[in-house]
Amino acid sequence: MTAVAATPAEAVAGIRDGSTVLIGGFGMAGMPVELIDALIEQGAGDLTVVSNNAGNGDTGLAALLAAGRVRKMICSFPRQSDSYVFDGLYRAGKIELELVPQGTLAERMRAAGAGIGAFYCPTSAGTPLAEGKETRVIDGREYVLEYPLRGDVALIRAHIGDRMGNLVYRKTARNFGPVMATAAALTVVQVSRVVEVGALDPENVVTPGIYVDRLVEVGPAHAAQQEAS
Amino acid sequence: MTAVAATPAEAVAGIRDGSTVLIGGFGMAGMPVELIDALIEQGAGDLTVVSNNAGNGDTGLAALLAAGRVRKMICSFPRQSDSYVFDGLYRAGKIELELVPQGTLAERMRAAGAGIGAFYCPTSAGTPLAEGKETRVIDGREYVLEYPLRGDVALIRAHIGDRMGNLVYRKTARNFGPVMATAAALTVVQVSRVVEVGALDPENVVTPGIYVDRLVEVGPAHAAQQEAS
Amino acid sequence: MTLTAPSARTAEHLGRGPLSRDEMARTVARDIPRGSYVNLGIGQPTKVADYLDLGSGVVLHTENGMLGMGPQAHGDEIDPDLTNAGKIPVTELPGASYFHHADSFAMMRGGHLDVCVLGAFQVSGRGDLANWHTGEPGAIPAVGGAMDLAIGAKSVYVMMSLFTRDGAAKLVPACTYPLTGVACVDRVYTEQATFLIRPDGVVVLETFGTTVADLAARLEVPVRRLEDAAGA
Amino acid sequence: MTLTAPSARTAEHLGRGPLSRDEMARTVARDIPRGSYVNLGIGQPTKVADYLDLGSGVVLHTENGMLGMGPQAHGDEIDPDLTNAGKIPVTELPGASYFHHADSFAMMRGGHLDVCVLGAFQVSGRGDLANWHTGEPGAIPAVGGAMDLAIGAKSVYVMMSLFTRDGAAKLVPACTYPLTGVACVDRVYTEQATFLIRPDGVVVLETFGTTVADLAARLEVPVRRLEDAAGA
Repeated sequence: MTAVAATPAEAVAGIRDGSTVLIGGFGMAGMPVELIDALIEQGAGDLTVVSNNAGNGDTGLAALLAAGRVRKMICSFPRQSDSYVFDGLYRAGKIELELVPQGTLAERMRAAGAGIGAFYCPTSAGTPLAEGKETRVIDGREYVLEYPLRGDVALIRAHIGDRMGNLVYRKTARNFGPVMATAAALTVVQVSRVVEVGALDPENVVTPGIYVDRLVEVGPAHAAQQEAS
Repeated sequence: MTAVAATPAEAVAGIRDGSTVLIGGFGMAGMPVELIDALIEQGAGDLTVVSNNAGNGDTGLAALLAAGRVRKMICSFPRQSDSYVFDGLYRAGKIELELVPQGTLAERMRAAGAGIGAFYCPTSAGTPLAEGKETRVIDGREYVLEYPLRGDVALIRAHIGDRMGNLVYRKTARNFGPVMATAAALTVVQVSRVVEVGALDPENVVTPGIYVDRLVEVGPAHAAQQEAS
Repeated sequence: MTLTAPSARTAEHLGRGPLSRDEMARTVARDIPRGSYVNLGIGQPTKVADYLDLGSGVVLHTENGMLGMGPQAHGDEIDPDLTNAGKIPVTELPGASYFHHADSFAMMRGGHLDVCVLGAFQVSGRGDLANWHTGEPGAIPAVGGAMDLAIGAKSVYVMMSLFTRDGAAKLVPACTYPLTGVACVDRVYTEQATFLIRPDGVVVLETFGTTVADLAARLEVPVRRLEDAAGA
Repeated sequence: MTLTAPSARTAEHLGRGPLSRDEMARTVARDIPRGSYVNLGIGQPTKVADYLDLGSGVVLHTENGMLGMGPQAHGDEIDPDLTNAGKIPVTELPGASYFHHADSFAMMRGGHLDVCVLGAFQVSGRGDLANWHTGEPGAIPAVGGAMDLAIGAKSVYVMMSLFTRDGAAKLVPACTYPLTGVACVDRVYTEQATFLIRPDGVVVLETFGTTVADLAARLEVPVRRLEDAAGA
């Protein structure tokens, strides 16, 4: 059952030290900045964070990294023009990195949400990222055995949510949100707007409310979104 | 690239004897009756058909079975109150049956469309449907190794399609359509209406046109749909 | 599921006969917590919906791709594109959502449904379920989504009569029919009693028109009173 | 891909110098069939979009969840919720669709994209690709979607300079950089020549300002003229 929280602080209450936290977004598109800020305030540390990138600039995930709360990053693409916070921590040996191909990252979280025990994936076969992993040739092609990636918590951003937790997203800000929502024990979602039950067309719901534990309205993320919403 | 066919006959042209044909629908909801009728007319035989059920009454899949074109059914739930055509063939030893749990049927087709080589599935572990299959205990739970299920052809019904093949469905008639569309070498779709490119909201497309090879307009399937469309 | 605190005692309702089918459905409905996501199997479990307060936050899932399923459709409401798992026309409630079959079964297999209610031929004392195939020669097997539900839902409730027409118990030490799932059943609702399947054995939650002692005498699987069982 | 009929001859364009970056992009664009679904990797391959007639039915995929991507957005068109894989703001064309990351990579891994165009550090004569990591100590590795694209697209085209600034060939007998994918590259577009990677070896499709003989002398991997190669 979805609870509508009054504030981001209420939405992230109870997250514990040592948690694995799935954080949505591809770069800044879809990144739940207000929830991350609330998590920094809340104080949980020693976190393992799963996110496509390892932070941009000084806000959002980068701010969480800068606050020293993250023990390990699991991501596909840490190195970017503005990933200097992560870069510094990594070079100083202050953060662990598990590099996962982007599609495998998504599929491992999907497997966690879908009750799949493991899957044979062609991606990375024959490359250094397959080292130490079990492989199998199926129909003449080599596959790497990959395991589910679960979160204790998922923090994601969607566009509009109804009070039952049904979500729609906006353009490429959809990215990892729907997958992460299925893969965590506690899914926390920030949306631009919370609407009444019945306001979303059932044909167009992207994430059904069953996957959403807590929902909080934070207003539009930027001007373009305000116009479109 | 999606071709818009003028008739169901044109849409099913070239389907060969011995093909594996994925047929959408859950009971009659989402069943591509016009495409199946055209396939009967077209004449391909010795088919392996993958569909949730094994035909209802005398139309659609049941008519294809009655025409003697199907060598083997792969389905989850053949036995129904109105599955007398299949029942008769099965009891007479005139058709093979591979029974697959419904979720495993969907997931095997998803794996085919998603490039997954095989997956460990908890469903059917310890039951007769797991006999002869490889199993593995992962984190204390037993899983059965399941392989992708590919179609040479998929025949599905959607609600509206644009000329690029983007599709939306209607209510629970969506069922297997989106999954089958990804799992076949040739995906053929009947829709109530074909609309111009740009008429569907990109946020609400369920099956992107990349999965659709041929599209044909057949008009609404029934009165209720006509009103709603 | 706070109904059965370890300190509680088995309730023996003796001033009455066994439950009717409607009473069984109401009993199951009573035990489904507010706000649960629930799948009701085809057949007898469908009747549970009549006793759920869908306005109170219980949301029904149907395996053929929907959350927020409403009551059966009648007359002009009937839409062939909107059916439940039993192919019966149903309605849509506010807050509903549609999804395809792979997503629907990912939801089931992934452990996101709180409760499913299934019929059964047999349940064993360790919670093995047999409900898809009688194993008779000549019978056409059909499994549908039964195996997915059995292993997927957080709590699996079975509704069945406790004995066959021939008087054979359906709650058994080990299933003789082909299995649907292993050690997956949490509760068994019958007309004579409700049973909890616990790691340490079968416990009787309540009886209707009979006693625990009488049931114990008629069943081959050992059953205990709640107050005699270890806290679960 | 009827451009390279087995009977064709390698074209040596000698009355000119090597291709400019824009000419390389135009050359790649020319070889992408109408109606193809195409993914352009970040960096140099992005430029290919400038020479594709998106109105003619080529549809661009971006790994972060979109088909029907339009040109880069400018000014008021910029929407932070609509970017390409390089996080650059882009636009949406009619007929576009959005989907989540698991669906986007299922599309890639499942072999549904007709062509992807990637940059590279090295390509081997059997089509091994190295484009994600220099292997230098201290370098922070990042793979993104490169491995998924390398093994997923029906045809993988590489765009790269043929030699490093130090003059080392990047088309090599075996990659010395960490691999992105094994035997996955179909074509290599460089400023000096376009190469086909075939099961039986490397074939030169055309040269720009140089000859096949000259290239053969400068490369360690054996290359042949189209007319000397077996039909592929």
